[in-house]
Amino acid sequence: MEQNTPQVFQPSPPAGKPPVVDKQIIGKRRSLLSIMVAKFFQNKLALFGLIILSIITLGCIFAPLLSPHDPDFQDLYNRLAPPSADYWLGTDNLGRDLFSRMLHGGQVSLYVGFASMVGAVIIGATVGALAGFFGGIIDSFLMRIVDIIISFPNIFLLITLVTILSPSANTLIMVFALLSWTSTARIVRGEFLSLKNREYVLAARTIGMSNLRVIFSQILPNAAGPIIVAATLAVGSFILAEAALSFFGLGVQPPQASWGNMLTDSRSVTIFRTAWWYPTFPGLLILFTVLSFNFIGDGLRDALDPRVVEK
Amino acid sequence: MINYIFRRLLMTIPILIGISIISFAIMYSAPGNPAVLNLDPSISPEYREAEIERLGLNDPVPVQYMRWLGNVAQGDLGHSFMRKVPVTDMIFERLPNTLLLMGASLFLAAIVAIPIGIYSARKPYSMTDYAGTFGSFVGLAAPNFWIGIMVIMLFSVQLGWTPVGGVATIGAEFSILDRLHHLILPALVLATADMAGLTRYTRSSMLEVINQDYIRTARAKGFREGRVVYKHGLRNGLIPVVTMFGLMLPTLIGGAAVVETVFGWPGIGKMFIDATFQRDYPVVMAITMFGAILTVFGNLVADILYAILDPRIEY
Amino acid sequence: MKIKVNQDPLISANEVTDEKLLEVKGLEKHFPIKKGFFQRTVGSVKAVDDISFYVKKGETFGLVGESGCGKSTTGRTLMRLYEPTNGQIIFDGQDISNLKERKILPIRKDIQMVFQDPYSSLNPRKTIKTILSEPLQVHNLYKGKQRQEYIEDLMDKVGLNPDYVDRYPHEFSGGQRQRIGIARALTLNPKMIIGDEPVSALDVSVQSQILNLFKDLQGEFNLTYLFIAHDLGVVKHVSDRIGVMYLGKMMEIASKKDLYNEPLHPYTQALLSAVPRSHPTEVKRERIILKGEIPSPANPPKGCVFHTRCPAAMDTCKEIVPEFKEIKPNHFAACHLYE
Amino acid sequence: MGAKQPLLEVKNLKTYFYKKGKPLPVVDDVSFQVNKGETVAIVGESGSGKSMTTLSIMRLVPSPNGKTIGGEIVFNGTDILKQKNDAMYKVRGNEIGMIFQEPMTSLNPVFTIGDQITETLIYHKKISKKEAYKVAKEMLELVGFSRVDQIMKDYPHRLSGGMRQRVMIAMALSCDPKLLIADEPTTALDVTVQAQILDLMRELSKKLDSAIILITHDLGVVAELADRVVVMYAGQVVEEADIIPLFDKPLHPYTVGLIESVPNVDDEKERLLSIAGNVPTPDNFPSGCRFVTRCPHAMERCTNEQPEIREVENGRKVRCFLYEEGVQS
Amino acid sequence: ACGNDETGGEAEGEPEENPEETTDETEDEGEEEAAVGEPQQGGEIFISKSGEPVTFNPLYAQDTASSDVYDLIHAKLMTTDTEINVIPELAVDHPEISEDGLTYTYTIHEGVTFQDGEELTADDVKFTYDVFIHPDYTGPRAGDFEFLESVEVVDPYTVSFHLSEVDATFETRTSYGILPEHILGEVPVAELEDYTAYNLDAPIGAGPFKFVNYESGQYIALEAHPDFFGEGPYLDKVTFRISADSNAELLLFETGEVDWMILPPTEYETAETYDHGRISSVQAYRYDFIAWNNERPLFEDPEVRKALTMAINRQAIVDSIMDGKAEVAHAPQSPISWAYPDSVTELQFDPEGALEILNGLGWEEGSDGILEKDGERFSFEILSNDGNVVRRDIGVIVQQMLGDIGIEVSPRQMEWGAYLEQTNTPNKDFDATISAWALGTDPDPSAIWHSRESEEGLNNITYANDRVDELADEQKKIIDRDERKEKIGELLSIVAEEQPYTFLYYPEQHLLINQKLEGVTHHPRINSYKVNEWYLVD
Ligand SMILES: Nc1ncnc2c1ncn2[C@@H]1O[C@H](COP(=O)(O)OP(=O)(O)OP(=O)(O)O)[C@@H](O)[C@H]1O
Ligand SMILES: Nc1ncnc2c1ncn2[C@@H]1O[C@H](COP(=O)(O)OP(=O)(O)OP(=O)(O)O)[C@@H](O)[C@H]1O
Ligand SMILES: [Mg+2]
Ligand SMILES: [Mg+2]
Repeated sequence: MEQNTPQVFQPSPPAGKPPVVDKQIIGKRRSLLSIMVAKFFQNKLALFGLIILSIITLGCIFAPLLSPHDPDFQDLYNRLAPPSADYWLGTDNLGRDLFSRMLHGGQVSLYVGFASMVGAVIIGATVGALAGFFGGIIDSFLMRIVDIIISFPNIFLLITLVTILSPSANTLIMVFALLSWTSTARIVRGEFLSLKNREYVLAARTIGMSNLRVIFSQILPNAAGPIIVAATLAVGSFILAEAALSFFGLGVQPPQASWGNMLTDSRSVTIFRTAWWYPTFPGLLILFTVLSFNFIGDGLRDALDPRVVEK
Repeated sequence: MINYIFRRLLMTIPILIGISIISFAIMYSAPGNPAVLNLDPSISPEYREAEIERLGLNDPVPVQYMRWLGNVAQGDLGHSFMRKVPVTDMIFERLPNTLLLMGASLFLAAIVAIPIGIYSARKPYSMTDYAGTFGSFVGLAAPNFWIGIMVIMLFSVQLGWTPVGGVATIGAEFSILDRLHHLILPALVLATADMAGLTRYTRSSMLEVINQDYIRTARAKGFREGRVVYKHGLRNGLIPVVTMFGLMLPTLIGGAAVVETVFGWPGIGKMFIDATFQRDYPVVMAITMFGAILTVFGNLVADILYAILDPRIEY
Repeated sequence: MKIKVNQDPLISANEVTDEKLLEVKGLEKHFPIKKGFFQRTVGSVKAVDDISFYVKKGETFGLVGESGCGKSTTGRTLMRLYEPTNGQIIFDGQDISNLKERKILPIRKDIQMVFQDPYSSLNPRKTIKTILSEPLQVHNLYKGKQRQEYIEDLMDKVGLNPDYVDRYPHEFSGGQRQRIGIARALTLNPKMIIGDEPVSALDVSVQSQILNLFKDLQGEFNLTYLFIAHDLGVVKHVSDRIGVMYLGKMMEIASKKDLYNEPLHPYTQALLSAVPRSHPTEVKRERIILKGEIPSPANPPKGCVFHTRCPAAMDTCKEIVPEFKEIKPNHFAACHLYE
Repeated sequence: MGAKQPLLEVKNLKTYFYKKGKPLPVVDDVSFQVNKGETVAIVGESGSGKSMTTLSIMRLVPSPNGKTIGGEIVFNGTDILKQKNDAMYKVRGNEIGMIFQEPMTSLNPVFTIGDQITETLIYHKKISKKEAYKVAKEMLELVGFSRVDQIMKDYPHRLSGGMRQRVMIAMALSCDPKLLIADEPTTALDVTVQAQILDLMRELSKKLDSAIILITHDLGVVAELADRVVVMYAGQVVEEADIIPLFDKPLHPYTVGLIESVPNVDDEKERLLSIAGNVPTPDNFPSGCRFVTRCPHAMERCTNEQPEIREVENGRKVRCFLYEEGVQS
Repeated sequence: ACGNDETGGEAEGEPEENPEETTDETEDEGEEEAAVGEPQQGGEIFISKSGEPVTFNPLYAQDTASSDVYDLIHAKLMTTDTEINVIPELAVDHPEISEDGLTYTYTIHEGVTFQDGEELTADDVKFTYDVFIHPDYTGPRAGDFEFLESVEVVDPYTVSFHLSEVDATFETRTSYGILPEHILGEVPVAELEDYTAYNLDAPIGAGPFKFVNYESGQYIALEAHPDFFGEGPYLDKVTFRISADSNAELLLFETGEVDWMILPPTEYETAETYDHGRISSVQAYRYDFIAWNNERPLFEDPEVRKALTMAINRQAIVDSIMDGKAEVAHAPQSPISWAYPDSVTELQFDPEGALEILNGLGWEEGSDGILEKDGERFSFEILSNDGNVVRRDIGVIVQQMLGDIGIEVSPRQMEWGAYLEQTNTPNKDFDATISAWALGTDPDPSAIWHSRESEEGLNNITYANDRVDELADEQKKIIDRDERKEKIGELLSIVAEEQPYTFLYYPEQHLLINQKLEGVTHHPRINSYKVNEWYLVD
């Protein structure tokens, strides 16, 4: 056998100096981020969502600069005025400029959406991480709490809690966060259950890393994809929830505008018929914002899918 | 299996007790006294005192809770503070309506969402897929009450196809057709959000299944695409979808409250909202507990369905 | 401090001494089986059940066995990634089986692990630099520029271009990733490396690169290996002594020559006979086809765990657990045939 | 194995994947032939295009990204690539059976073993359920099951990997295919189980006289089973030979490396030979010889020019400039 | 008492009618009826209804959702006309009042039958009123009959009420539906409240319509009582249709599914476009106001309160929010009422004047533009209940108007239950509220303005004026209407002068009625008023 082999191969050089073998690398140089960004931008709907949302968000952030009117100024003799050069999107039932109110209301709606999301994600991620990582009694205990919370008809807790705490943007945020961390917790727990046995986590433990560091520096970043996706979708759902609570008079309180209470205020057959702009614009704004969040979430789901990167 | 179900049911008891304690505590810490709320303000203070005493509201909350719990254990949900009739009667009067609405909406969601989801998964990133995605997200993004008013204005008022509200034509003989006629719009509106969720869910579940090895096996066995997708794929793809139904139940209750209000549908959702505002504690407690049971039950059904549909799960 | 470089590279690999670096006595690892809502323990998986062996300083001890027989669990328990249920692990003269979490830290420096899956053993969100500097960070070794140099040196040693230090794992091939995994195991300058099937996932041509690298590094860093694999060819190639596991138990331990030339245990014999020939003209080995399936470790057979599939099973095998003992000099087996 | 009647001829097969419009030549100009009753092994490293070649034969290349864009696949006298889709439904599972690498996931988890085997039979052979049931039981016995009635009612998750792989074989063979494609049928299995399966396949191929295309990267498996070997590298066939000459005297430098780098139980090598570097990926193939980056014999020419595959000995083909003038014995 | 009825928080209130105030659009049903001619027999109508009734027993109900229905079922001794004068119904005439004012004797119509055919006699009247004074009575009305000692059947058609003290309001209290003794006579009084067999399932009275059935959340069906003692009823069937939402009500009217509804002012414009409907408007028997918590230092001084009123452009509020469909109010009584004083102080919108007053009191503009005095800023919170769009908007407008003279107002809405708890006695924890009183049949103002009512009663702003207390006590004992009016008038004038409330306006109530439905009298307080006179035309 030896003889049959053409002596074309040098055995690797003897020990002591392993050669630098791999001059070339797999594929082109692309960072994780650039892959994700590229994947995200491939998704037309996600891109569309991002653009729309950016416009809306910027509009709301710069509301004080962009608003042609004081959002609270009542032009009582120009109530429910149709869109005009002065009032671009018309006025509401107290003669306030709809466009200005929409921008300012957006600040509130987006604030409620984002802040609730941040709260829910922080609680959810922490609980989920602890439950998933440590398992056992800690897991059982935390998951029972989750069971209890999700078994409540949400609307009950929403209404009673908001009443107890009296409705305001911050109350809503607190209540939303307190009620909706459970889904994030479940997602994170699931991720942790699967990630904690990944070999790189074991490897981190073999080098003597502390549990806390393993959780936060090794596992959590890899669970980020689903968390981000859930978070994105949650922002939209909170904006909708604020609108739904407004329907029961428990949303953000006037004169503070929010898209939800604007939409609720316009809930009258007469306004629908004679001042279509009043329900239509806030409605469309909610629609487009939530839609954008969903599209973006969907796009992120694909873009952040770890399988795309790992294999 | 029976054993498992039994154990799961047993496990729900502490959860339900936990829920009842928390609800009770939250409810009683809400400002507003039911006795005051429901009385004509010109009523004499003596009467108001007597009423508060009669409703047992002067006792410490734990005492009230234990009394409530004791009564519930004997099947007595108490009397409504507001309407003075037994809560059980009130709920059973309305429950069928809510269940009908929820059932119809689940059904609608399923028959619309699942085919769209499957189609989207078969042709991902096609025009139809995008249209389905877009459509379902619009359903998800539009507030229920807004859609509600829109469809009433369009279908009931403008086109005159459906009644404006209610469960049945008043005074008419009971007829299934009449019921359906009243049911269609509210069920549709209630279904929008779930439809959207379900479409997305079906799509991703089916997409995942379609990339499985056993689908490749089925193709390699020479089966036509239809058989591959609908026989070999669907059964697997629908397992998580079907179980989602169980989990959708509780969220429907919240939506039902809005839809019932908009459509004048006499169900417990609307009653629940009213009771909350009126601090009609026995009613609120009863419906909360009902919702919790429905949720726990939904979870249980989801798990059982899972086990039935997926032979890999064994108890 | 530079990496210790073997002064004379030509004195290659195994300077096997008689000193036992690692000794395992009666090690057991049972996983509880939890069931239902209450998470009651209804039984246990005896993943590792009373095994004993030792590894001498500088040698390579191979561990083979079929899937699920407890090889990985053994490796991980030795690393104290799992708490041992029973038994002693004596490393470098110290019993580490009951050490408190904090006391293990210094030991972790001395035993490192290389994992099977080159894809999941590297954190996809960290650059090579981070992956390699984490151990140093945890143990507070080297700083700044020194650390950088150390890492680059290490990469060079395992045959990776140090220029790639800022790249992410997904930018490397399987073989290259496994080199990174090896480099990570080497950062702390361990005395012993446990390789849990480190080449099973690699293509043959790459596998040989890595096997060679293992050999080279052993000489250079004076390493002791516990090498886990299911490929008998690979195990034979790298090991000095080999242990054969079946269903959580050690069946046989011998030097590789003894084991391959005269396997004592019927299971080892069957295992060896199942290896496909390496050349088509080779005379076909007489196959010992094992009947039946591997029993579940949750419910292992009574007596000798192999008796359900053993071609030479006797009545005693069904009842009495055979003792694991030295049958020939330095050749251990657990089988009633040799009583 | 008497007269060599070609059953399947693959000629200049090209299957490309398209990524953002850019073609990736994952199977590039592959030709080989399978005769009746013969076992042909395709070996090569991961990603070399082995599976794609066979999926092209089945016309199951994942669309719309993958596409067979050229060549011919003549099976039983007709070019499969020119046939209508409908005709393929009769070929797949019926005339060509296929087994996949992953026994754990290749069976549908929600149907019983019996359902899955009989479904194919009823579908292709148009026989009654009862008959199909009988045939299925026979097939299961054939692949070595003892409690067949029990197995028929079981779901896949209750079977071990080896058992599932045997079920897959039974299923693939149930319609008496003329050709069985086995894509790494033993890779996921333990040696003892692998030995069982290999024995089984050998026996069955004799008994049923089906031709087999065996895909593997394990040369041991090849040595056990194959009559002829096709070596693939980076989407191309680099060498094709009968089994014994190939092992005795591999020609292509890649084949040489492949054979020499395997540690085996029988001989003692202090060091293994190894091929430096990695398999290039399809988006990164060298423009000349695809092995050039790793070849110890690489010449100037190899970088610039693609060698053609040519016959250098009787029935032996190699794609390398070293053998342009034939092999010096 | 000033039967204040602060229901549900919606600006629904109780309607009334005032011929002088009738606005242009208003079609006065009373007049029109005569013009059209003979009422026709037969037909069915649907009345839209937003609340769920609690009981059909008038002795226990306290909500309009219930009384709207049982007003059709039960007949009562007295009722009121559209000018809130007490008029006889079952009684043949006003009662005979004894010299000492302690005995009221009523004669009732003969041949009146309950809907089950039994005759209604003085025994039934006695039975009904005995329940109120029975010690076991659990209903809310015991207080109304504090001075009723006994009821005596003089003969089958004559009944006397004996009082222990003179009570000028007593006649108005004899307007509770008469219960049938032959059905309820055996039921212990203690159990009467929960006796659903009668209260919900089968109420029987002597009113024009007979109860048929009630589907919770859906409808209450009634049919004609052919032997009704008065005029009519002309309609065969009346069905109350329960809706949850005012949009739905309007749309139901639009599609012809209801024939009669209370029209929210916000939908007025739409209703005007309906060919098949007409709008009837009257000034509702209520007034809307901003209450200043007199206990808070900011509002202690009547001058300050006056200034606040002057700074609020109430006409603008009426013109904008109420679309002009209300009248600015100046006193805590409806102009419709006979008790309304002949003259009251009317404060006009005068922000400069207001500022002057405030400056005079030491309130000066601070650095941030807000008025300051002794380092304290003129800043307060104004509460209203959520769900009430009008009050919310008023809050916002007031914020802007007072902001113009340097007063900082933060409007806040609260959920109804929480709002009541916080603002009512005994908590009284608020600066100001926007609210409304629906007025009772009797103009007695003491329940709101007497200082003793600030502990547990309705005087949650802790208004205290000795003269007012005195007048409140006196007027109660004066049976003569003119004399009584004088006392009440003086009281109201003092209150109007001191402005413990800023009286906002008297809103109009609108009804939307199907063109085919005739004979409807739009009563400012009673929704189901004289339904027996309603009839359909083709
Ligand atoms: N964390 C765990 N919990 C419960 N059971 C476990 C766990 N880890 C391993 N096991 C079980 O222990 C047994 C031994 O597993 P182990 O992973 O050690 O086998 P192995 O020899 O490494 O197999 P392979 O060759 O497949 O890697 C198996 O039956 C496995 O299912
Ligand atoms: N769906 C796909 N999209 C894009 N590229 C693909 C796809 N499937 C396979 N490829 C590429 O085609 C090439 C050939 O793949 P193939 O599966 O035929 O390799 P293989 O030889 O079977 O490898 P293995 O031994 O790993 O199974 C690989 O480079 C792979 O990356
Ligand atoms: Mg393992
Ligand atoms: Mg393959």
